[in-house]
Amino acid sequence: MAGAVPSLRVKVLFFGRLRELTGLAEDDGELPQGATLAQVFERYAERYPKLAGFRNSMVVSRNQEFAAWDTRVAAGDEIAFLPPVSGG
Amino acid sequence: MAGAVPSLRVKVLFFGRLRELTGLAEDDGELPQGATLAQVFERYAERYPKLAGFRNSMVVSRNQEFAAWDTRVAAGDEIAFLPPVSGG
Amino acid sequence: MAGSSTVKAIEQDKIELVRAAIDAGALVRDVRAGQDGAIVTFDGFVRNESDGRLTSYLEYEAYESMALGKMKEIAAEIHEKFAIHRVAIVHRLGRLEIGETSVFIAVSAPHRGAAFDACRFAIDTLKRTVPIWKKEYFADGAVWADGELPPTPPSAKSAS
Amino acid sequence: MAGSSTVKAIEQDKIELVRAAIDAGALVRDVRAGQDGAIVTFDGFVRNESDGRLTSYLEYEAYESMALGKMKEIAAEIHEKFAIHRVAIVHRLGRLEIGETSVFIAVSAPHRGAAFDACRFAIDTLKRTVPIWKKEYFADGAVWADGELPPTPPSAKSAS
Repeated sequence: MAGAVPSLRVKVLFFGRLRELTGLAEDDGELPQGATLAQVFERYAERYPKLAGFRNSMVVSRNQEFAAWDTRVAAGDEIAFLPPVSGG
Repeated sequence: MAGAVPSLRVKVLFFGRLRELTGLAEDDGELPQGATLAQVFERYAERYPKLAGFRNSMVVSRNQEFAAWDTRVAAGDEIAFLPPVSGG
Repeated sequence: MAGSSTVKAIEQDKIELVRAAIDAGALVRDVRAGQDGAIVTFDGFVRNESDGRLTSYLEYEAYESMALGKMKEIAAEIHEKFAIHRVAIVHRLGRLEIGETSVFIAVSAPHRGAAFDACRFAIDTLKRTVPIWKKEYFADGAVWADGELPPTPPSAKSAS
Repeated sequence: MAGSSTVKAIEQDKIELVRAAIDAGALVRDVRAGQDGAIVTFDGFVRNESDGRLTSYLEYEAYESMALGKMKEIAAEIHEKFAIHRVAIVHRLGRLEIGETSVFIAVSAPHRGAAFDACRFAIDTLKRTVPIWKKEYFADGAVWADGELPPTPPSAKSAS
Protein backbone atom coordinates (compact mmCIF):
# COMPACT_ATOMS: atom_id res chain seq x y z
CA MET A 1 0.00 0.00 0.00
CA ALA A 2 2.91 2.34 0.45
CA GLY A 3 3.98 4.01 -2.78
CA ALA A 4 2.09 6.25 -5.21
CA VAL A 5 -1.25 6.40 -3.33
CA PRO A 6 -0.93 8.19 0.01
CA SER A 7 -2.23 6.08 2.87
CA LEU A 8 -4.07 6.72 6.15
CA ARG A 9 -4.22 4.86 9.42
CA VAL A 10 -7.41 3.82 11.17
CA LYS A 11 -8.40 1.71 14.15
CA VAL A 12 -10.63 -1.27 13.33
CA LEU A 13 -12.73 -3.13 15.94
CA PHE A 14 -14.58 -6.45 15.76
CA PHE A 15 -17.34 -7.52 18.13
CA GLY A 16 -19.33 -10.62 19.04
CA ARG A 17 -19.20 -13.45 16.51
CA LEU A 18 -17.09 -11.31 14.17
CA ARG A 19 -14.43 -10.98 16.86
CA GLU A 20 -14.54 -14.73 17.45
CA LEU A 21 -14.36 -15.45 13.74
CA THR A 22 -11.31 -13.27 13.10
CA GLY A 23 -9.73 -13.82 16.49
CA LEU A 24 -9.18 -10.09 16.33
CA ALA A 25 -10.69 -7.56 18.72
CA GLU A 26 -8.77 -4.54 17.51
CA ASP A 27 -6.47 -3.89 14.58
CA ASP A 28 -4.50 -0.95 13.23
CA GLY A 29 -5.31 -0.66 9.55
CA GLU A 30 -3.51 1.24 6.84
CA LEU A 31 -5.68 2.20 3.87
CA PRO A 32 -5.37 4.15 0.64
CA GLN A 33 -6.77 7.68 0.67
CA GLY A 34 -10.40 7.67 -0.45
CA ALA A 35 -11.16 4.14 0.77
CA THR A 36 -14.77 3.45 1.76
CA LEU A 37 -15.96 1.39 4.70
CA ALA A 38 -16.97 -1.31 2.21
CA GLN A 39 -13.37 -1.44 1.01
CA VAL A 40 -12.09 -1.70 4.56
CA PHE A 41 -14.38 -4.69 5.04
CA GLU A 42 -13.23 -6.32 1.80
CA ARG A 43 -9.62 -6.09 2.99
CA TYR A 44 -10.46 -8.08 6.11
CA ALA A 45 -12.71 -10.50 4.18
CA GLU A 46 -9.70 -11.34 2.03
CA ARG A 47 -7.62 -12.01 5.12
CA TYR A 48 -10.46 -13.89 6.92
CA PRO A 49 -12.59 -15.53 4.17
CA LYS A 50 -15.34 -16.59 6.64
CA LEU A 51 -16.11 -12.91 7.23
CA ALA A 52 -17.47 -12.46 3.70
CA GLY A 53 -20.63 -14.45 4.45
CA PHE A 54 -21.57 -12.02 7.19
CA ARG A 55 -21.58 -8.92 4.99
CA ASN A 56 -25.39 -8.76 4.89
CA SER A 57 -25.93 -9.54 8.58
CA MET A 58 -23.75 -6.86 10.09
CA VAL A 59 -23.48 -3.10 10.23
CA VAL A 60 -20.50 -0.81 10.40
CA SER A 61 -19.84 2.23 12.56
CA ARG A 62 -17.44 5.11 12.02
CA ASN A 63 -16.39 7.07 15.10
CA GLN A 64 -19.17 5.43 17.12
CA GLU A 65 -22.01 6.29 14.74
CA PHE A 66 -23.67 3.76 12.46
CA ALA A 67 -22.52 4.53 8.93
CA ALA A 68 -23.35 3.75 5.30
CA TRP A 69 -20.96 1.34 3.57
CA ASP A 70 -20.00 3.93 0.97
CA THR A 71 -18.77 6.39 3.62
CA ARG A 72 -15.14 7.40 3.01
CA VAL A 73 -12.75 6.91 5.90
CA ALA A 74 -10.44 9.58 7.26
CA ALA A 75 -7.16 9.34 9.11
CA GLY A 76 -7.62 8.42 12.76
CA ASP A 77 -11.14 7.01 12.30
CA GLU A 78 -12.39 4.35 14.67
CA ILE A 79 -14.21 1.79 12.54
CA ALA A 80 -16.18 -1.12 14.02
CA PHE A 81 -17.86 -4.14 12.47
CA LEU A 82 -20.98 -5.02 14.45
CA PRO A 83 -23.16 -8.13 14.29
CA PRO A 84 -26.90 -7.83 14.99
CA VAL A 85 -27.24 -6.38 18.51
CA SER A 86 -28.85 -8.46 21.26
CA GLY A 87 -28.68 -6.42 24.43
CA GLY A 88 -31.56 -5.99 26.87
CA MET B 1 -93.95 1.46 54.40
CA ALA B 2 -95.34 -1.30 56.62
CA GLY B 3 -98.94 -2.29 55.78
CA ALA B 4 -100.43 -3.67 52.57
CA VAL B 5 -97.17 -3.81 50.55
CA PRO B 6 -94.76 -6.41 51.96
CA SER B 7 -91.36 -4.89 52.72
CA LEU B 8 -87.75 -6.03 52.55
CA ARG B 9 -84.64 -5.01 54.42
CA VAL B 10 -81.39 -3.98 52.75
CA LYS B 11 -78.04 -2.56 53.84
CA VAL B 12 -77.16 0.83 52.31
CA LEU B 13 -73.60 2.24 52.19
CA PHE B 14 -72.33 5.73 51.34
CA PHE B 15 -68.76 6.56 50.35
CA GLY B 16 -66.53 9.60 49.86
CA ARG B 17 -68.33 12.91 49.50
CA LEU B 18 -71.70 11.14 49.65
CA ARG B 19 -70.81 9.77 53.07
CA GLU B 20 -69.69 13.23 54.21
CA LEU B 21 -72.85 14.83 52.82
CA THR B 22 -75.23 12.46 54.56
CA GLY B 23 -73.09 11.93 57.63
CA LEU B 24 -74.06 8.32 57.08
CA ALA B 25 -71.61 5.52 56.30
CA GLU B 26 -74.07 2.64 56.63
CA ASP B 27 -77.84 2.42 57.05
CA ASP B 28 -80.40 -0.35 57.36
CA GLY B 29 -83.14 0.41 54.88
CA GLU B 30 -86.66 -1.00 54.67
CA LEU B 31 -88.21 -0.87 51.23
CA PRO B 32 -91.40 -2.01 49.50
CA GLN B 33 -91.18 -5.20 47.45
CA GLY B 34 -90.28 -4.39 43.85
CA ALA B 35 -88.35 -1.21 44.66
CA THR B 36 -85.58 -0.29 42.24
CA LEU B 37 -82.16 1.15 43.10
CA ALA B 38 -83.39 4.51 41.74
CA GLN B 39 -86.21 4.41 44.29
CA VAL B 40 -83.80 3.59 47.08
CA PHE B 41 -81.79 6.66 46.10
CA GLU B 42 -84.92 8.85 45.97
CA ARG B 43 -85.74 7.83 49.53
CA TYR B 44 -82.37 9.09 50.75
CA ALA B 45 -82.52 12.20 48.53
CA GLU B 46 -85.76 13.12 50.31
CA ARG B 47 -84.10 12.70 53.68
CA TYR B 48 -80.84 14.46 52.55
CA PRO B 49 -81.84 17.00 49.87
CA LYS B 50 -78.23 17.81 48.95
CA LEU B 51 -77.87 14.22 47.67
CA ALA B 52 -80.25 14.87 44.76
CA GLY B 53 -77.74 17.05 42.93
CA PHE B 54 -75.25 14.16 42.78
CA ARG B 55 -77.58 11.74 41.02
CA ASN B 56 -75.74 12.15 37.68
CA SER B 57 -72.24 12.08 39.13
CA MET B 58 -72.44 8.82 41.00
CA VAL B 59 -73.00 5.14 40.39
CA VAL B 60 -74.71 2.48 42.44
CA SER B 61 -73.67 -1.04 43.27
CA ARG B 62 -75.73 -4.02 44.34
CA ASN B 63 -73.92 -6.79 46.18
CA GLN B 64 -70.56 -5.31 45.16
CA GLU B 65 -71.30 -5.17 41.44
CA PHE B 66 -72.01 -1.95 39.58
CA ALA B 67 -75.73 -1.98 38.73
CA ALA B 68 -78.26 -0.21 36.51
CA TRP B 69 -80.58 2.18 38.34
CA ASP B 70 -83.67 0.21 37.30
CA THR B 71 -82.39 -2.97 38.97
CA ARG B 72 -84.90 -4.31 41.54
CA VAL B 73 -83.57 -4.92 45.03
CA ALA B 74 -83.98 -8.15 46.95
CA ALA B 75 -84.05 -8.82 50.67
CA GLY B 76 -80.57 -8.77 52.21
CA ASP B 77 -78.99 -6.81 49.35
CA GLU B 78 -75.95 -4.66 50.05
CA ILE B 79 -76.46 -1.41 48.14
CA ALA B 80 -73.78 1.30 47.88
CA PHE B 81 -73.79 4.81 46.46
CA LEU B 82 -70.41 5.59 44.93
CA PRO B 83 -68.99 8.93 43.78
CA PRO B 84 -66.53 8.98 40.84
CA VAL B 85 -63.61 6.77 41.83
CA SER B 86 -60.15 8.31 42.28
CA GLY B 87 -57.84 5.52 43.41
CA GLY B 88 -54.41 4.92 41.99
CA MET C 1 -53.71 -20.60 28.40
CA ALA C 2 -55.27 -23.71 29.93
CA GLY C 3 -57.75 -23.32 32.77
CA SER C 4 -55.56 -25.04 35.34
CA SER C 5 -52.52 -22.88 34.59
CA THR C 6 -54.67 -19.74 34.85
CA VAL C 7 -55.97 -20.79 38.24
CA LYS C 8 -52.48 -21.59 39.40
CA ALA C 9 -51.20 -18.22 38.20
CA ILE C 10 -53.98 -16.37 40.02
CA GLU C 11 -53.22 -18.22 43.26
CA GLN C 12 -49.66 -16.91 43.04
CA ASP C 13 -50.82 -13.33 42.49
CA LYS C 14 -50.69 -10.83 45.33
CA ILE C 15 -53.79 -8.60 45.42
CA GLU C 16 -54.05 -6.51 48.57
CA LEU C 17 -55.32 -3.38 50.29
CA VAL C 18 -52.88 -2.28 52.99
CA ARG C 19 -52.55 0.53 55.51
CA ALA C 20 -48.77 0.44 55.97
CA ALA C 21 -46.01 1.44 53.53
CA ILE C 22 -45.90 -0.69 50.38
CA ASP C 23 -42.68 -2.71 49.98
CA ALA C 24 -42.15 -2.57 46.21
CA GLY C 25 -38.97 -4.67 46.31
CA ALA C 26 -40.76 -7.54 48.04
CA LEU C 27 -43.60 -7.45 45.49
CA VAL C 28 -41.16 -7.56 42.59
CA ARG C 29 -39.51 -10.61 44.18
CA ASP C 30 -42.98 -12.19 44.54
CA VAL C 31 -43.68 -12.03 40.80
CA ARG C 32 -40.17 -12.97 39.63
CA ALA C 33 -39.57 -16.50 38.36
CA GLY C 34 -37.03 -18.34 36.22
CA GLN C 35 -39.30 -18.80 33.22
CA ASP C 36 -39.78 -15.01 32.96
CA GLY C 37 -37.50 -12.49 31.36
CA ALA C 38 -39.32 -9.24 31.98
CA ILE C 39 -41.01 -7.40 34.83
CA VAL C 40 -42.80 -4.11 34.31
CA THR C 41 -43.85 -2.14 37.36
CA PHE C 42 -46.02 0.89 37.93
CA ASP C 43 -45.47 2.92 41.08
CA GLY C 44 -48.06 5.64 41.76
CA PHE C 45 -47.09 8.00 44.56
CA VAL C 46 -48.26 11.23 46.16
CA ARG C 47 -47.31 14.36 44.21
CA ASN C 48 -46.42 17.54 46.07
CA GLU C 49 -48.97 19.55 44.13
CA SER C 50 -52.42 19.25 42.57
CA ASP C 51 -53.55 21.77 39.95
CA GLY C 52 -50.88 24.17 41.16
CA ARG C 53 -51.79 23.95 44.87
CA LEU C 54 -49.25 22.54 47.31
CA THR C 55 -50.52 19.28 48.77
CA SER C 56 -50.01 18.57 52.49
CA TYR C 57 -51.08 14.95 52.48
CA LEU C 58 -53.75 12.61 51.10
CA GLU C 59 -56.30 10.27 52.55
CA TYR C 60 -57.58 7.24 50.66
CA GLU C 61 -60.74 5.38 51.57
CA ALA C 62 -62.27 2.38 49.85
CA TYR C 63 -65.34 0.20 49.70
CA GLU C 64 -62.88 -2.42 50.80
CA SER C 65 -64.57 -5.73 50.02
CA MET C 66 -65.75 -4.53 46.60
CA ALA C 67 -62.41 -2.85 45.82
CA LEU C 68 -60.54 -6.06 46.55
CA GLY C 69 -63.00 -7.97 44.37
CA LYS C 70 -62.51 -5.54 41.49
CA MET C 71 -58.72 -5.70 41.85
CA LYS C 72 -58.90 -9.50 41.63
CA GLU C 73 -61.08 -9.18 38.54
CA ILE C 74 -58.40 -6.98 36.96
CA ALA C 75 -55.73 -9.59 37.71
CA ALA C 76 -57.92 -12.34 36.22
CA GLU C 77 -58.61 -10.21 33.15
CA ILE C 78 -54.96 -9.49 32.41
CA HIS C 79 -54.09 -13.18 32.81
CA GLU C 80 -56.73 -13.87 30.17
CA LYS C 81 -55.80 -11.05 27.79
CA PHE C 82 -51.98 -11.14 27.93
CA ALA C 83 -49.30 -13.84 28.02
CA ILE C 84 -48.10 -12.93 31.51
CA HIS C 85 -46.94 -14.99 34.45
CA ARG C 86 -47.61 -13.33 37.81
CA VAL C 87 -49.23 -10.14 39.04
CA ALA C 88 -49.04 -8.02 42.17
CA ILE C 89 -51.57 -5.20 42.67
CA VAL C 90 -51.44 -3.44 46.02
CA HIS C 91 -53.25 -0.23 47.01
CA ARG C 92 -52.65 1.61 50.24
CA LEU C 93 -55.45 3.26 52.27
CA GLY C 94 -55.49 5.88 55.04
CA ARG C 95 -53.24 8.90 55.33
CA LEU C 96 -50.31 9.17 52.87
CA GLU C 97 -47.54 11.75 52.90
CA ILE C 98 -45.88 13.34 49.85
CA GLY C 99 -43.77 10.82 47.94
CA GLU C 100 -45.38 7.75 49.50
CA THR C 101 -46.61 5.01 47.17
CA SER C 102 -50.39 4.72 46.94
CA VAL C 103 -50.51 1.94 44.37
CA PHE C 104 -47.93 -0.54 43.10
CA ILE C 105 -48.39 -2.99 40.26
CA ALA C 106 -45.84 -5.54 39.08
CA VAL C 107 -46.32 -7.92 36.16
CA SER C 108 -43.88 -10.63 35.10
CA ALA C 109 -43.90 -12.26 31.68
CA PRO C 110 -41.61 -14.21 29.37
CA HIS C 111 -41.62 -11.25 26.95
CA ARG C 112 -41.73 -7.52 27.55
CA GLY C 113 -44.65 -6.56 25.31
CA ALA C 114 -47.17 -8.53 27.36
CA ALA C 115 -45.75 -7.19 30.63
CA PHE C 116 -46.05 -3.56 29.46
CA ASP C 117 -49.54 -4.02 28.03
CA ALA C 118 -50.84 -5.86 31.10
CA CYS C 119 -49.35 -3.41 33.61
CA ARG C 120 -50.81 -0.44 31.80
CA PHE C 121 -54.19 -2.11 31.36
CA ALA C 122 -54.20 -2.90 35.09
CA ILE C 123 -53.57 0.66 36.30
CA ASP C 124 -55.90 2.20 33.70
CA THR C 125 -58.68 -0.19 34.70
CA LEU C 126 -58.03 0.25 38.42
CA LYS C 127 -58.44 3.99 38.09
CA ARG C 128 -61.78 3.59 36.30
CA THR C 129 -63.40 0.73 38.16
CA VAL C 130 -62.05 0.17 41.67
CA PRO C 131 -64.11 1.91 44.39
CA ILE C 132 -61.34 3.89 46.09
CA TRP C 133 -61.49 7.61 46.81
CA LYS C 134 -58.77 10.16 47.42
CA LYS C 135 -59.15 13.30 49.51
CA GLU C 136 -56.47 15.95 49.02
CA TYR C 137 -55.48 18.06 52.00
CA PHE C 138 -53.98 21.51 51.43
CA ALA C 139 -52.82 24.12 53.92
CA ASP C 140 -56.22 25.82 53.60
CA GLY C 141 -58.66 22.97 53.26
CA ALA C 142 -59.41 19.66 51.63
CA VAL C 143 -61.17 18.43 48.50
CA TRP C 144 -62.22 15.09 47.10
CA ALA C 145 -60.17 14.47 43.97
CA ASP C 146 -61.95 14.55 40.64
CA GLY C 147 -62.54 10.99 39.65
CA GLU C 148 -64.01 8.79 36.97
CA LEU C 149 -67.48 7.28 36.90
CA PRO C 150 -67.13 3.52 36.54
CA PRO C 151 -69.01 2.03 33.58
CA THR C 152 -72.33 0.49 34.64
CA PRO C 153 -74.80 -1.77 32.88
CA PRO C 154 -77.27 0.42 30.93
CA SER C 155 -80.46 -1.23 32.13
CA ALA C 156 -81.41 -4.19 34.25
CA LYS C 157 -84.27 -4.94 31.83
CA SER C 158 -82.07 -5.41 28.79
CA ALA C 159 -79.63 -7.46 30.87
CA SER C 160 -82.24 -10.00 32.07
CA MET D 1 -39.60 21.67 27.45
CA ALA D 2 -37.08 24.52 27.54
CA GLY D 3 -33.45 23.81 26.69
CA SER D 4 -32.18 24.52 30.17
CA SER D 5 -34.70 22.23 31.88
CA THR D 6 -33.88 19.44 29.41
CA VAL D 7 -30.19 19.77 30.14
CA LYS D 8 -30.87 19.77 33.85
CA ALA D 9 -33.03 16.69 33.55
CA ILE D 10 -30.37 14.87 31.58
CA GLU D 11 -27.72 15.71 34.15
CA GLN D 12 -29.88 14.00 36.76
CA ASP D 13 -30.26 10.90 34.63
CA LYS D 14 -28.29 7.76 35.42
CA ILE D 15 -26.96 6.04 32.30
CA GLU D 16 -24.46 3.29 33.03
CA LEU D 17 -22.79 0.09 31.96
CA VAL D 18 -21.89 -2.00 35.01
CA ARG D 19 -20.28 -5.35 35.78
CA ALA D 20 -21.81 -5.91 39.23
CA ALA D 21 -25.43 -6.69 40.18
CA ILE D 22 -27.88 -3.88 39.35
CA ASP D 23 -29.55 -2.33 42.42
CA ALA D 24 -33.04 -1.61 41.08
CA GLY D 25 -34.27 -0.07 44.34
CA ALA D 26 -31.47 2.50 44.33
CA LEU D 27 -32.21 3.45 40.71
CA VAL D 28 -35.89 3.93 41.47
CA ARG D 29 -34.94 6.22 44.37
CA ASP D 30 -32.66 8.15 41.98
CA VAL D 31 -35.49 9.01 39.61
CA ARG D 32 -38.14 9.69 42.28
CA ALA D 33 -39.02 13.31 43.07
CA GLY D 34 -41.85 15.24 44.70
CA GLN D 35 -43.21 16.73 41.49
CA ASP D 36 -43.72 13.26 40.02
CA GLY D 37 -46.60 10.91 40.58
CA ALA D 38 -45.60 7.89 38.53
CA ILE D 39 -42.60 5.68 37.95
CA VAL D 40 -42.60 2.90 35.39
CA THR D 41 -39.76 0.41 35.43
CA PHE D 42 -38.61 -2.32 33.08
CA ASP D 43 -36.49 -5.13 34.51
CA GLY D 44 -35.02 -7.52 31.97
CA PHE D 45 -33.46 -10.61 33.48
CA VAL D 46 -31.96 -13.91 32.44
CA ARG D 47 -34.53 -16.58 31.56
CA ASN D 48 -33.89 -20.21 32.40
CA GLU D 49 -34.51 -21.29 28.82
CA SER D 50 -34.09 -20.14 25.25
CA ASP D 51 -36.11 -21.76 22.45
CA GLY D 52 -36.76 -24.72 24.70
CA ARG D 53 -33.11 -25.31 25.67
CA LEU D 54 -32.12 -24.90 29.32
CA THR D 55 -29.76 -21.98 29.72
CA SER D 56 -26.76 -22.29 32.06
CA TYR D 57 -25.71 -18.63 32.04
CA LEU D 58 -25.18 -15.69 29.70
CA GLU D 59 -22.33 -13.42 28.79
CA TYR D 60 -22.83 -9.87 27.59
CA GLU D 61 -20.21 -7.87 25.78
CA ALA D 62 -20.46 -4.32 24.44
CA TYR D 63 -18.72 -1.76 22.30
CA GLU D 64 -18.67 0.13 25.56
CA SER D 65 -18.01 3.74 24.57
CA MET D 66 -20.50 3.61 21.68
CA ALA D 67 -23.08 1.70 23.74
CA LEU D 68 -22.96 4.33 26.47
CA GLY D 69 -23.30 7.05 23.84
CA LYS D 70 -26.34 5.34 22.31
CA MET D 71 -27.93 4.87 25.75
CA LYS D 72 -27.48 8.59 26.43
CA GLU D 73 -29.06 9.37 23.04
CA ILE D 74 -32.06 7.26 24.05
CA ALA D 75 -32.40 9.20 27.32
CA ALA D 76 -32.18 12.51 25.44
CA GLU D 77 -34.73 11.32 22.90
CA ILE D 78 -37.33 10.28 25.49
CA HIS D 79 -36.90 13.60 27.31
CA GLU D 80 -37.70 15.27 24.01
CA LYS D 81 -40.60 13.03 23.02
CA PHE D 82 -42.40 12.53 26.33
CA ALA D 83 -43.29 14.70 29.34
CA ILE D 84 -41.06 12.82 31.75
CA HIS D 85 -38.82 13.87 34.60
CA ARG D 86 -35.86 11.57 35.20
CA VAL D 87 -34.47 8.43 33.59
CA ALA D 88 -32.21 5.60 34.67
CA ILE D 89 -30.91 3.15 32.07
CA VAL D 90 -28.37 0.62 33.30
CA HIS D 91 -27.08 -2.42 31.43
CA ARG D 92 -24.89 -5.08 32.96
CA LEU D 93 -21.99 -6.75 31.13
CA GLY D 94 -20.01 -9.93 31.75
CA ARG D 95 -21.33 -13.24 33.05
CA LEU D 96 -24.93 -13.30 34.31
CA GLU D 97 -26.66 -16.19 36.05
CA ILE D 98 -30.33 -17.20 35.63
CA GLY D 99 -32.66 -14.63 37.19
CA GLU D 100 -30.10 -11.83 37.29
CA THR D 101 -31.07 -8.45 35.84
CA SER D 102 -29.30 -7.58 32.59
CA VAL D 103 -31.03 -4.26 31.99
CA PHE D 104 -33.05 -1.95 34.22
CA ILE D 105 -34.89 1.16 33.10
CA ALA D 106 -36.81 3.53 35.36
CA VAL D 107 -38.71 6.61 34.20
CA SER D 108 -40.45 9.12 36.44
CA ALA D 109 -43.12 11.53 35.25
CA PRO D 110 -45.95 13.64 36.60
CA HIS D 111 -48.42 11.40 34.74
CA ARG D 112 -48.39 7.71 34.00
CA GLY D 113 -48.97 7.76 30.25
CA ALA D 114 -45.68 9.48 29.53
CA ALA D 115 -43.80 7.19 31.93
CA PHE D 116 -45.17 4.05 30.23
CA ASP D 117 -44.56 5.35 26.72
CA ALA D 118 -41.03 6.53 27.48
CA CYS D 119 -39.98 3.35 29.32
CA ARG D 120 -41.22 1.17 26.50
CA PHE D 121 -39.65 3.35 23.82
CA ALA D 122 -36.36 3.19 25.75
CA ILE D 123 -36.15 -0.60 25.95
CA ASP D 124 -37.42 -1.11 22.38
CA THR D 125 -34.81 1.34 21.08
CA LEU D 126 -32.03 -0.09 23.25
CA LYS D 127 -32.65 -3.54 21.83
CA ARG D 128 -32.43 -2.24 18.26
CA THR D 129 -29.62 0.29 18.46
CA VAL D 130 -27.23 -0.23 21.36
CA PRO D 131 -24.12 -2.28 20.45
CA ILE D 132 -24.35 -4.99 23.10
CA TRP D 133 -24.20 -8.72 22.37
CA LYS D 134 -25.42 -11.70 24.34
CA LYS D 135 -23.91 -15.17 24.20
CA GLU D 136 -26.05 -17.96 25.60
CA TYR D 137 -24.32 -20.87 27.31
CA PHE D 138 -26.04 -24.24 27.46
CA ALA D 139 -24.91 -27.55 28.95
CA ASP D 140 -23.71 -28.61 25.48
CA GLY D 141 -22.35 -25.43 23.98
CA ALA D 142 -22.89 -21.75 23.40
CA VAL D 143 -24.48 -19.54 20.75
CA TRP D 144 -24.63 -15.84 20.02
CA ALA D 145 -28.24 -14.77 20.48
CA ASP D 146 -30.20 -13.76 17.42
CA GLY D 147 -30.26 -10.01 17.35
CA GLU D 148 -31.47 -7.06 15.38
CA LEU D 149 -29.56 -5.08 12.78
CA PRO D 150 -29.49 -1.43 13.84
CA PRO D 151 -30.86 0.98 11.25
CA THR D 152 -28.07 2.68 9.29
CA PRO D 153 -27.97 5.63 6.91
CA PRO D 154 -28.70 4.37 3.36
CA SER D 155 -25.81 6.11 1.63
CA ALA D 156 -23.10 8.57 2.52
CA LYS D 157 -23.62 10.27 -0.84
CA SER D 158 -27.27 11.15 -0.27
CA ALA D 159 -26.44 12.26 3.28
CA SER D 160 -23.73 14.74 2.24
